[in-house]
Amino acid sequence: MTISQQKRNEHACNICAADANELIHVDCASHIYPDGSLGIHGMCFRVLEKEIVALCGPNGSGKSTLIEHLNGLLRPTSGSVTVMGKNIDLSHADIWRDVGVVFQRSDDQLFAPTVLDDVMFGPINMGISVEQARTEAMGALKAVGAENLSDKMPGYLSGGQKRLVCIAGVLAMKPRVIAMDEPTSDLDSLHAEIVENIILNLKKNHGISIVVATHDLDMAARISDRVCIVKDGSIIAEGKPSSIFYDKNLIEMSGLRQPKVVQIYEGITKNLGIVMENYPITADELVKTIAPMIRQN
Amino acid sequence: MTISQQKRNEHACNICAADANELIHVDCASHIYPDGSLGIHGMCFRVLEKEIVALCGPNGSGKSTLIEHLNGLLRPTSGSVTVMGKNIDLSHADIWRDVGVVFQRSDDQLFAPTVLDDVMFGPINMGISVEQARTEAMGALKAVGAENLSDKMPGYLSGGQKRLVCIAGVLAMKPRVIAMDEPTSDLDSLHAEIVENIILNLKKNHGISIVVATHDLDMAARISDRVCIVKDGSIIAEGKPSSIFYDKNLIEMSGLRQPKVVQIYEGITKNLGIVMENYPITADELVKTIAPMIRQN
Amino acid sequence: MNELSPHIPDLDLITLYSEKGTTLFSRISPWTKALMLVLIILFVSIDKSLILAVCLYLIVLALYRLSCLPIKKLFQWYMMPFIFVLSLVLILMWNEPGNPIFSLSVPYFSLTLTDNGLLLLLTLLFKSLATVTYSLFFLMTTKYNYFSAMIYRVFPSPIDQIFLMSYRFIFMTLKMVDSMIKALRSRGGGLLKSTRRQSKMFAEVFALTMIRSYDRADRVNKAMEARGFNGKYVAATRIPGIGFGEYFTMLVAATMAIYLIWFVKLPF
Amino acid sequence: MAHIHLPDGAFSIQWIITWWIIAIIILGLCLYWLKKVKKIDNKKITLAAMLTAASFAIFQINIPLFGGVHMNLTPLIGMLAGPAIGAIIVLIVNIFSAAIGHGGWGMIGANLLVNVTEVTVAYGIYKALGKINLDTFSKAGIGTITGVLFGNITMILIILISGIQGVNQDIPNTLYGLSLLAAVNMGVAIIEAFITGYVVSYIKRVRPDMLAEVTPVAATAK
Ligand SMILES: Nc1ncnc2c1ncn2[C@@H]1O[C@H](COP(=O)(O)OP(=O)(O)OP(=O)(O)O)[C@@H](O)[C@H]1O
Ligand SMILES: Nc1ncnc2c1ncn2[C@@H]1O[C@H](COP(=O)(O)OP(=O)(O)OP(=O)(O)O)[C@@H](O)[C@H]1O
Ligand SMILES: [Mg+2]
Ligand SMILES: [Mg+2]
Repeated sequence: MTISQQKRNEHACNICAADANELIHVDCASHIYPDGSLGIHGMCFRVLEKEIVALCGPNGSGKSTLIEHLNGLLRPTSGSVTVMGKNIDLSHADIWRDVGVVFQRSDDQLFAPTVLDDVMFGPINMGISVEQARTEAMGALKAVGAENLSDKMPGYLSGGQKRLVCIAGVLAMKPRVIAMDEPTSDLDSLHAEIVENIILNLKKNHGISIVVATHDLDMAARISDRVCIVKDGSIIAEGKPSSIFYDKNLIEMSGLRQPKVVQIYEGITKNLGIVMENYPITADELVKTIAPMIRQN
Repeated sequence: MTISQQKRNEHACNICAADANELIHVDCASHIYPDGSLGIHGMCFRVLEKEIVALCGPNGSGKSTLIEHLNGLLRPTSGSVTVMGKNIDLSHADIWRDVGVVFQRSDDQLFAPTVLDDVMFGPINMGISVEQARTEAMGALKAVGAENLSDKMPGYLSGGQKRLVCIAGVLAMKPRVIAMDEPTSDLDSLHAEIVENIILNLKKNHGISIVVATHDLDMAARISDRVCIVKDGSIIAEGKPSSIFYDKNLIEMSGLRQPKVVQIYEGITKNLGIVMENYPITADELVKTIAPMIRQN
Repeated sequence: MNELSPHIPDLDLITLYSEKGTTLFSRISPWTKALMLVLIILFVSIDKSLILAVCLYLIVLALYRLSCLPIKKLFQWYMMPFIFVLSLVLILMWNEPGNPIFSLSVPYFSLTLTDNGLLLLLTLLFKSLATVTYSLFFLMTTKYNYFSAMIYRVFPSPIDQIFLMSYRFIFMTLKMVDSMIKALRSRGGGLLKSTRRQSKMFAEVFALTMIRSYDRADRVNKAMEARGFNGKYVAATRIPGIGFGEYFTMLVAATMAIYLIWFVKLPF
Repeated sequence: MAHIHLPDGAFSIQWIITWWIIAIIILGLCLYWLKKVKKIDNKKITLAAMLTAASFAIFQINIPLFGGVHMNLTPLIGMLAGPAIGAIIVLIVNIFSAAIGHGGWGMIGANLLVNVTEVTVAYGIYKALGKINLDTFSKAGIGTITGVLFGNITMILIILISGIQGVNQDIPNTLYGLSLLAAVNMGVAIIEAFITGYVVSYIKRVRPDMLAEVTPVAATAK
């Protein structure tokens, strides 16, 4: 089990700075809100090409604050954020083209009178013609399977549909990275699955890197290539889901609970007093791990 | 496996009408919103003494609409709702004393400038003196472990704390039934666990019946005595969690996904081609079911 | 609320100071501070002397400073009051009778700034800054629950109810507006495009703010009725009473003010 | 809002008291009407509180046009809430504003009269235009412009009557200065009219029931 447990020192980031396929690099950034509360603190984080990164952490740990730093909505009080090689402090105007954000509450994001208007908003701001923007927007709506909603009023959509439209609105700008803040928290399991599939699909077919902040560790385990555990404003551990989620101390110390699958597997192995060999993190993997154990005995 | 699959006929309810320890009885109620959309339709539902009922269903299935019928916030367009033997159409004024509702969004519920004012709001409306209301309120805050928040402004609480205060606000009125609309959807797993424990505690120590609407079938499985599957505005099946959640067709047909534990257990048994004997629905139960299988083989 | 303007007092920051404050001024009775506010308003309305206005301003500024409140922010927040004073007086201060200081004449038109004109500007400015500073001092040293209890005592129903609820809602609405504007900016909406497009975008934000306030009012009202709301809710916080020392201080202050205004002759 | 909040110290004490008394009388009438005639219900109270908060929040938004403009949308309040509740809303907004230094405490009386004029005129005009065949955008725009115009006239009258402390000019000179001020205000009023027009037509499209105060027909048709 190898966890790249980052020490909270200033050089933590320099190690990885040379990475060539790095899209976003947050270098020891801190953000103090005007009222003095600490949003993030000594946060080091990066997003590579074509990967899905999950940010997991308890309420108030700084996930949303970090996400707002990724496209320049917030500026670090100290430290720096580099997006596609550009420091956001120096050249911020274009950052929003590279990094799209899907906010925690869909309602905040949907403001135009119709779905199509809303999805076209980003492309038009990029300076392309209205006709072209319409094409882009319809393409994005299609990509999330919501093309039949284009004439609807956003206020009348269901929670799941709103979420799809929000994703389309960001997708229409063809960003390199999309950051999503708890994209499935108010969705039923079917809609959550749809969103999960869209996330996987965005990476596979569009080559987009995705950052997902979530409380749902089971989902994080299913979709992410890399998990970052956020606590008190910084990342205290990161690594593959299979190594992070099997570190019970780490997870509990961060104020979380292990994913169901992991709890069950650990429960079984502990109950039997046997040593873990595999580290299943999805339901399928767990079944594949356990079934032979029963059979072979 | 016995599911009391209710037929959608008018007599469905009459069967159970005689139940003596029945607190709420929704008898074939329908509700059509002013804009013509169907909130619930032919809904038959009841709450017995000292039980936890989970309402599970996809987005837009009518869970919130049903909950608002339980204490007279909405009136059925047809059918009837009886609370503690009183028909809400005839004697609605007092229904709110018997049935408390914790809404989906805590922010909407916390309207007063301070936590204490907010929790005192219900008791004062019941006509008791301000001093006595203060005592009740502090008691309720203590019951949810939030007595140290009493002077705070609700706006500055964390998501989890807000939820606790909302529950306290309802608890302070000492209702017989509390209905909660997705009480854990925006909470991290630690806070969700706290809320779950409060729910179990309310039933055990205060003898309150609780109705929980939720998307989280795993939680429903853990805490509820009875599960009702809501679809298209009516309850299409109800029964013990262990029987409902093992009916894969039913669950998928309702637009949901089985709880993780069930998925895993079914996966294993199917993989091995063996017959299910137990129906574990919590992680603990699953471990207890599977461990011996591995050992005994 | 970083998406809103830096020159408008940030309610979250104000509340933070008022909740965390530990100085003497956070402990004295809110009623005392309210009565002092009335005295100050009376003073600036009666006083005609610039010197007294400046003195009052300096005293209030000292109070503000002594309560450990942020001075730099205060000066940022002066912007709007400045504009209000200037927009009123900048036009009226010309051509006042008095000794000319500065004169500008173009064909058909002449502007003269006299000493009285300048005096007018300065006096009004200092009076206004004194009350502004005191208001902020009052806000930032008095706990939110005291304010709510005072509102409840002072205003008749239903004004008190509307007032109290809106006091709470303002924080929620500001948060909502803030996140809406953030979401717009994240899709390139914050940049200056055509005036028309820009006004349309803000109009849509305003419309949504109204619509969502409406929906929210609906939900809040439901939540209140679920707890038996019958048109009256009580703010029950006990407000500390006015102490003897506080009465005495107010008496002294009032006496001094009367003496200075009516019995002392000042050059201007 | 006439975009000017009169600061403390501008008026002499007699006039401060006078305007306050008039304002209190108007508020008293509104309260009486709301309680006895209209029978205001709980929901209206919650709604009024929400509109107050929204109006205050909207004022805090900096629109990056011409170096920064703030909107108070007082005429819009009139159209959404009607004049009686509108008067209470502007009272509270004025108190909040005074608390953060935008306009004087003593001036709330005078500022309130200005705002109540705007609210009432905008409401009246929009409602009166209801029968005429005109699109919502224009109706709301005209209502706003007229409302702000009358608000300005009220403000000029109030200032002329009470006089600014320390100003010793003759009436024509003062009037000249004030007209200049009003002219600037009307410039801002044009932006406000455009924005209010958009806002009202958006609301009309999405939530016509919100305009029940001014177009009762739409509400029943729903
Ligand atoms: N606008 C704000 N003003 C002041 N403090 C803030 C603000 N937003 C967040 N904070 C504080 O910053 C910290 C991090 O908040 P953040 O919203 O980033 O957490 P989070 O991980 O997204 O939590 P959640 O899971 O509840 O969404 C918290 O302590 C919070 O109180
Ligand atoms: N105020 C309303 N006006 C019109 N239709 C409504 C209203 N509230 C709900 N509905 C409709 O009634 C149906 C049931 O909605 P409800 O909110 O009860 O579902 P829910 O099960 O609580 O969904 P969720 O899980 O998303 O909260 C939906 O079709 C919804 O569109
Ligand atoms: Mg967050
Ligand atoms: Mg619901």
